[in-house]
Order: sequence, then C-alpha cells, then structure tokens
Amino acid sequence: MQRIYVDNAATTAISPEVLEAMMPFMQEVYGNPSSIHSFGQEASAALEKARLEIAEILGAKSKEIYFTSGGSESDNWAINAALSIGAKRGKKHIVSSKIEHHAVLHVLKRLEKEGYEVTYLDVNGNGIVKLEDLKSAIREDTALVTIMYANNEIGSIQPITEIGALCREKGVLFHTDAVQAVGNLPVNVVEDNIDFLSLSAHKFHGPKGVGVLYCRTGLALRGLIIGGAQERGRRAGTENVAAIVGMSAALKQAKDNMQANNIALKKMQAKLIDELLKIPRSRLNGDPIKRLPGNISFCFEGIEGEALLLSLDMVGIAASSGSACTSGSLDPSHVLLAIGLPHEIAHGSLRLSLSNFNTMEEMEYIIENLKIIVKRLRDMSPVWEKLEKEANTNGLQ
Amino acid sequence: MQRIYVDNAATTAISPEVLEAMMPFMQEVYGNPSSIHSFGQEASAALEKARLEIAEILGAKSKEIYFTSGGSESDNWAINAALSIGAKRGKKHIVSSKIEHHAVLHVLKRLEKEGYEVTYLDVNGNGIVKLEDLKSAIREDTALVTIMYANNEIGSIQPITEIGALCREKGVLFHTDAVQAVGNLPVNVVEDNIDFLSLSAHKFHGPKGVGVLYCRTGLALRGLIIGGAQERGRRAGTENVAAIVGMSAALKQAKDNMQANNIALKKMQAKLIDELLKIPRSRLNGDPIKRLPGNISFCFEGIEGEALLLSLDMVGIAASSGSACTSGSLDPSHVLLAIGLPHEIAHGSLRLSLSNFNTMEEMEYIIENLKIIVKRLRDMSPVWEKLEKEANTNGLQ
Amino acid sequence: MAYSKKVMDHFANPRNVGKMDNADGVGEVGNAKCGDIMKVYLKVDDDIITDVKFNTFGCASAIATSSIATEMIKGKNLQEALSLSNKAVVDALDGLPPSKVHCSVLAEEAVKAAISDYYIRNNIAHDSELFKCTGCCNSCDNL
Amino acid sequence: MAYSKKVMDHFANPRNVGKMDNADGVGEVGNAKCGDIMKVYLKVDDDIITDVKFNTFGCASAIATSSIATEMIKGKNLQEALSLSNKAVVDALDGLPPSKVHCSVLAEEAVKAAISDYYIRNNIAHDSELFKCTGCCNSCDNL
Ligand SMILES: Cc1ncc(COP(=O)(O)O)c(C=O)c1O
Ligand SMILES: Cc1ncc(COP(=O)(O)O)c(C=O)c1O
Repeated sequence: MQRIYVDNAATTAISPEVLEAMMPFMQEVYGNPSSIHSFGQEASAALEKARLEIAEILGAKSKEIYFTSGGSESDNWAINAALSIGAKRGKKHIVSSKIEHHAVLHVLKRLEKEGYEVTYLDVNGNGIVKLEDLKSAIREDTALVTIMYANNEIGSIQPITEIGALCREKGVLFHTDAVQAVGNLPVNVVEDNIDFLSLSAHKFHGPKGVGVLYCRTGLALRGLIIGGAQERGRRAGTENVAAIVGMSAALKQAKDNMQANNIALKKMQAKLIDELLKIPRSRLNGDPIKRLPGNISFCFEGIEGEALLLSLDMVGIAASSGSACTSGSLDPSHVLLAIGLPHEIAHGSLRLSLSNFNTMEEMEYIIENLKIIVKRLRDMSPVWEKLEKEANTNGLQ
Repeated sequence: MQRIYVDNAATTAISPEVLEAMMPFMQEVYGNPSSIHSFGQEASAALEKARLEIAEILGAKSKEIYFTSGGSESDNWAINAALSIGAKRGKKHIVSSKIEHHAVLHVLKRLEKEGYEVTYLDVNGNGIVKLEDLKSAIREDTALVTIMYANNEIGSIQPITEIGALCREKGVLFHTDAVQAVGNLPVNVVEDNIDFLSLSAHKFHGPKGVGVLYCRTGLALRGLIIGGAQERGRRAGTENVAAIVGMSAALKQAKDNMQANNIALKKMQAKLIDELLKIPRSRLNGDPIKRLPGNISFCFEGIEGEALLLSLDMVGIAASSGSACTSGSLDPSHVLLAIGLPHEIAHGSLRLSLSNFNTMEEMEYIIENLKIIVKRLRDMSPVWEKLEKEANTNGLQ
Repeated sequence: MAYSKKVMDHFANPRNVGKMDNADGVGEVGNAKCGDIMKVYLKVDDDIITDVKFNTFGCASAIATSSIATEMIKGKNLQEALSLSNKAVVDALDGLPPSKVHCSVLAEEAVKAAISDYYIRNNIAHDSELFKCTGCCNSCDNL
Repeated sequence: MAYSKKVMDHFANPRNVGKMDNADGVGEVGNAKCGDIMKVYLKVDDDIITDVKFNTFGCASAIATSSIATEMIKGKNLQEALSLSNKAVVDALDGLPPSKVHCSVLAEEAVKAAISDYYIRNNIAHDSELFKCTGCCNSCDNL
C-alpha cells in the first residue's frame, strides 16, 4: 500500500543530508564538549559552529542561542525566565492568546494558580490576534506578552512584526513560540523585536528532542534546568551534540530551500484547498492568505475527526485532527473553538500538513480517498441525516 | 598517534549495537508517538517497549519511568517534584551530601535562597556518607533526602540500600542521582527503597540528551516541563524516540555484559592503581573497595591538573581532572575538598574513567606516559621543589 | 490509543450499519457537542429482535461499539437485549482504551433507548429506571 | 577553553624553564591554594637581563605565560622589563580565554618581583608602588 505522510506539523522525517551531518557525532566524535581534551574540543567546536550558524539564520548573536530539548522546554523556560525578570518590579500580568500551544497555555494556567493574571486575547474568525486588543491589554504591570508566530492547527500567521514593535514601544518583554514558523517562514529576531523565541528541530526535518531558546542579550536568563556550566551556566546537561549539529544542518537546508519549497508547498496546498472546498458543508479553517504554506485545516460537518483519521490511515494517509498532543482527547480543539466554531463542527476537523517530501500525485490520492471517506462516514452519521433533513426542509420553504 | 579515551565518566561512545537499534527511528519510523496514524503508532509502540525494558532492568513498573533530556533534567525535576509533595505539609528541609553533582547542588543552592534549609552531610575520607549522620540529620520537616548512588569524580559508592531503608522507615522521600551507577552497577529501585532516581543514557554507551526519571507510583509528580500530554501529562515535548530506543538498547547491553565488563574493568583499574601508587606523593581518591569499577581518581602533589590533562592529551590520552562540567574552572573540586584534601593537593587531580572499550595495552601506555609527564611537570614546579626540600630537611633531622 | 484488532475490524466493516424505514423502535443517545451520537433501529417480532440497524456519529470506538452491540442483540429477545452491559461490549471488542470506555456505555444506552421506544409505542409496561441515562459519559461536563 | 597554537607551543615546549643557582634576583608570586605559583630567576649584568629561568606550578596558560614572559624580557634592560604588561603577554600568545587572563597578570608580577628582589639585594632605590600586587588574580577570593 502507498503510504503518504501529511502530518508534518506533528513531526517531520529527518532529511538524508541532516542525518549525514549527524552521523560523525554518533560515531567518532563522541567527546563531551566540556572536556578539555581533543575529543571534547572537537565536539565543542561543532557545537559552537552550530550555534553560530543558527544565530546567523535567525539574525541573532551566537551567545543569544541556548540549546534545549525542544519546543516545550523552550516555551516553559522563556515564560519562567521572563516572569522572573518582571518579578523584580512586581509585575504579575501576562498577555497571551487563546490559540497558543499547550506548552504555553499549560504554563500560563499553572501561573494563574500561583497568583499571576493572564489576559488571553481573542482571535478573529481566521485565527489572527487583533493589534488593538493587544494594545489595550498591555498594562503597567504586564511582565510578558507571549504570542505564537504561527498556529500549529490552523496555520494562521500572527502579525509578529507589529506585535514586536508594539511590545518594544510599551517596554514589555515579548516571547514568541515560533516552533511552526522556523524553517517555513523567514524569521528575524531583530526586525521583529523578539526578546525570547522558541523553536524545535523536528518540525523542519531535524531530529527530535532538540530545540533552541533565543534570549536577547541584556536580559537576565534564569535557568530552568541548572547544574553544570553548559550553555554559559544557563542550561545544565551534557549537550546533545549530534542533535544540535543536525538541527543546524536542517535549519540551513530549510533556509536555503525556503523559496523553492514554499512555491511547491503552496501549489499543493492550493490544490487540496480547492478540491476539499468542493465537498459540501466543508470549511477551511484559518486565514486563506496569512497561513503556513503547508497547512490545510478543514472541518467536515456531520463526521467526527478520529474516525476520519483512522479511515485515512487505512488507505495509507497519515494526517491529524489538530495537534498531535491532543489527538485522542475527548474535547475538541481549543483553537477551533477560539475561531468561533461550534463543538459539533469542531469535532469534524482534519489537518493535513505538507512538507517538501510530498508530491502532487500524493495530493490527488488524498483528494480522491478523502471524498470517499467523508461520504462513507456521513452515510452512517445521524448528525448528517439531520443536517440533510434541515436542508431539505429549508429548500422546500 | 594512538588515541585513548579514558574519560567515560564524562561521556561514552555510542556502542555500535545501540546505534544500529536507533537507526530505523532516524529514518523510516519518524512518526510522532502521539499521532494516531500508523507512523505514530509504530513510534509509540517502540517508545512503550523501551519503557518496559528499562523498567524491568531497574525493577520498576513501566508507568514509573519518565523520559527526560538527561541526568540534569531528571535531577532538577526530581528535587522540585519531591519538594512540591512536601510543601503540602509545610516541609522545608532537605538532606543531601557535600559531594553531589552540580545538577543537584545548584538546585539546592537556589532552594536555600528561596527559604529551604539544606543539611549537606559530610563524607568520610573515602567519600562515603555516614549513616549515623543521615539518621540524626532527618527531621520532622524533612521533605527529601537526595544522595547520589556513586560519585562521578572519585567513584565512591554510597550505602544506598541502607539509606533507602532508613528513609522509608522515617517516612522521608528519597532521591538518588544514579547517573554514574546505572549501567555499571545492578540498581534495583524496589530493593533499595528508592522514590526518585535519575539516570542518563550517555554514561553507558547510549546517546546524549536522553535520560530517565523514575518516580514511584503513588507519588504526585509535578511536571517541570509542561504542555502536551506526553509521558502521561507529566513531561511535555515530542518524545525523542530514536534516543529513547537507543537508551533502552544501551541499558540492556550494559546489564547483559555487566558481570564480564566489571571483571575486565576491575583488572584494568587495579593495574592502573597499583602502578600509579608507585609514583611518589601520589594518592588514590575515594574508597579502595566501594568504588565504580572503571574509576581511577588520583592526586599528584606538586602539579596542577589542567597542565597534566593537556600533557596527556598531547600524547593522545583523553582524561579529566574531575567532572567534565568544571574542567577549566579555577576552583578545585568540591568533592576533593569534601574528602579533606587541602587546596594545593586537590589542584593536582586526575580522573581516568574506563569503559569496556578500553584495553590492557592502553593501560600500559597510560602508565608509561603518565609517569613521564608527572616527572616533567614536577621538574618545573616550584611547589615540588619546596616539597622535596622539606622532605630532605626532614630526612636529615 | 492503540485499538484492538476487533475494534478496528468493526470500525472498518461495521455490521448492521444503516437506517430502517419502518422500525418498531428507535433510540438515539449522546449529543453532537460531546462528539458521539448513536441511533439504533429495531425490528421486533414476537419479543424477538429480528433486525437491527445503527447510525453513529463519533470516533472509531463509537462506531465499533455500535456495530458489535447490534450484532450482540440481533436474534435475542428483548429481555436478553436489555441485559446487555457496556462491560460485555468492551469484552467482546477485546478491550477499549480507558478514554474510550464511555462509548460502550453509549452503545448500551442506545440499545435500551430503542427498546424503551418499542415498549412505549406498544404500551408495554416497563421499569423506566432501567432506561435512565447513567451519566457515565461525562464528557459533556468537561466542555 | 580553546587555547591558541602559541599557548600550546609554549606549554608543550616552554622556553627558559629551569632553576638558577646563583641568580641575581628571584621573584615568586601566587600561591598553591589558588593553583598557580610562578618563580622567576634573573641574571643581571650591567642593567641587562642576560639570563632568565622560570619554574611554574599551574595550568597550561600559567606555564605558557611564564615561558613567553621570560622570552620577552631576556636581553632587555631592567627598565624595559619593568614595562612588560600582562596585556603584552596575552597579545604575544595570540590571546587567552577570559578565565585565564589572570595568569598573564601573574607572569607580569613574577617578573616585577624578581626585579624588585634584584633592586633590594643591590640597594637600588626604586618605586615600590610599581611592584604592588594588583590583586587581579582574585581566584583566592573565590575559595
Ligand atoms: C552524577 C551525575 N549527575 C548528573 C549528571 C548530569 O547528566 P547529564 O549531563 O546527562 O545532564 C552527571 C554527568 O554529567 C553526573 O555524573
Ligand atoms: C506551536 C508549537 N509549540 C510547541 C510545540 C512543542 O514542541 P516539542 O514537541 O518539540 O516540545 C509544538 C509541537 O509539538 C508546536 O507546534
């Protein structure tokens, strides 16, 4: 059976070039970068080379890059560190959005229990934060604004440049979860006035379990995981050299091929969107323009997402109903509810997320099979029966 | 030039079998274990298989194993989680030792600033905690005892079974940093009454950047990195599947070969210790019996450790002066000071840590070169000059 | 989230799926907000369930539990059908993930609702207690 | 922690290493507790440093700074030798890691201490201010 992977927002395959770059560090060059002997110094040199390369791609300085175990750690760390800066001046307020990833939202929920106040900005129907809302939400005691660069479920891209400028103007720290953006969009921390940025390598054909926290120089970065003097004393733990080298190779590859990839992705994306909109009572979630080039998020009325996913899986198509972390939970996605969808529609969501490893032929296969599956599930759905009846009645009136 | 790696306490090479076990998960099986499609389920199955294998080797249950990014994260997490349990009953006291790894010590230092009280137990001249000291240190309000299984610098093994029994008897939570022990010694969490245990794969020929926190069932494990529902909601972040599979393969290999490896290691260790003790004014640090099979820790009076290391490196021998994380710092090791060495002697420390990849021929090479290097550095050392003079004067009297 | 082979089989090839035009009893439970609705149609002849159909909106285990539940009551008398427990449904499917057990409760309730409908249509006295929603599917509370 | 080639060369092949039996001036600075001791021996002839030796207990950069410092003052007159700065030593070694800069200070001080000793032995008036410990090597404070 043909197998098609269109769940690249959940994770991506390591690209062959990235794996090749990693291999020496899983074999000969195994030293601990903190060791002063040659084994260690070889590892250390590779580490610092990777740091510099990543910094340059993000428009940052080498010493602003901290290696972490992934996007979740970076998010947790950034928020905690930013608040510890604000705590010195008694700041106890945070501004975020209703569509953040759980790695941000759950941290904020915990902080609320600990006495912080959080304003969760609404988004418009396309999943985009309104600048006026942000402007009026920022207060004297706002310690941090944390708004994601691009959404993992519906692909909507936030006006980060404007948000960054506004935060800088108001003197508020700004963190962005750029886990879905980096590798897909050109991200520049200086142009966007970003103070903290999270990224994760496995979203752009790098390895799992490694990420970056960018922290602007001049900000006191309180460690989350402390101990040894790694990462200039800010993040303890023997560095995952192979993964870090792989991350840097993956980011470089993503940057070099970004333009070409984006063109190809957008073509496949447009094809899918056009065809899926032809299915009755289907809707595209997220902004039609300001969206990640590989993201296609749909709702199909009258059916439920998990059944759809498993049906797709049975014909070899690997997709998601929203974020990977919540697949299998009973509640519909907080993101789909935030863009105003009723529960019954939000249940019928499907996310197809493409990478440059996908092909137009695969899109054809997906469209063909998806149409059959949606029909099959609707045929056995009492909700669809009702919708049809209502439509007929309305038609008759 | 011959290259000899005897810094295995800092990190080890990935064994070829471990790498082989990892490769599929860096290539075809790249799904996110949280995804419900087949790519995800294959990854998830591998993850749970690894969890079960690791659990069985430690005498634990599958659901007591939490995957982390390494020993430092596990240490930070365990201590924070244990204290949050104690906090519910107002417990604000911790017992630890003076020779813990920085991943424990620095966390404790921070906690002291936040209002916790910490008793750092002394160790005897061989680097071993005294049980009576522990007994009298535990108080009504003691939330946690955290004592390492085996020391990373001097290799001394603590009486963990007795410590665990004492803690259980007194109703105090017990964490052990077993990063240096696991893979080298048989560790059983049930027999040793361990509540929390940290381990790190790269210390036993597994990959870097992955570890385990064992947390006994029944204990509320407050997350350190929160977000997605991974690790039963206790540790967020897309799982590092390849590394986790590698860790499990490495642990299994270590367990299967432990007896044979220990015999070989002890033979090499004995050879080195015997020969190095022949160097005048040298001393073995740590317990002669209760020590890690691959650890050789020495001090050579009249010389300084870094000069020794770099001299060794120039003849292809990769060693350490203590822990990798502190190499290059000015202060002598807190561990060597804790066993009662004066600063001037502690500066002249050398740690050789062996693995089963080392050979007896390599030991010969090390002994031969080390003798030459120690002599060369002493010949240019004004401290040595003084020591010699004193000895002569004493001899004349 | 790993389903048994049995669940996947009933999801992929659901038995008795469909509607019934002149059913003797119809039961519908669940609601779209929660993500699961099951509708069971019965044909009853001399106290025996001679035919049964179902329609389900919901996840794979909702479809599978509906499918196996209909199979388990077909040909049985109403008393037997009423004794169908959610546990029996779970067992027949070789188990369900904990987060999906509520689907089996829904299946049990859908069968009972259809039988209840048959009793009411035919003015047959019955213990209404038997047909009360167990409230086990508390997914609604979580919303 | 990466040392320059120059540092490694002076560490591996230190120049002027050794003792001197009948030195005209000897200076020793640092202490074993801090991990660095440098001892510099001078042979002075008509205000010119005609020979110099050193002994050092310490890390690679301590040995390298001693080595290059002795090289830099050999053949110079005392006034020139006194003007040797730690910065010049660092530059001559193509740089030192930040945590090792104190070694260069120690080297400067060792040279000055030896010259001071020569002045004192020979009753030559000199500005003692010049020879005061800069306290730059504050590693002792950290212990
Ligand atoms: C005793 C001990 N604890 C903790 C650690 C930290 O482990 P990691 O570097 O994997 O975070 C190490 C080694 O570095 C260690 O030796
Ligand atoms: C927007 C966003 N933030 C954070 C994360 C967490 O990243 P990781 O799984 O690498 O910890 C993800 C993906 O899982 C994501 O999509």
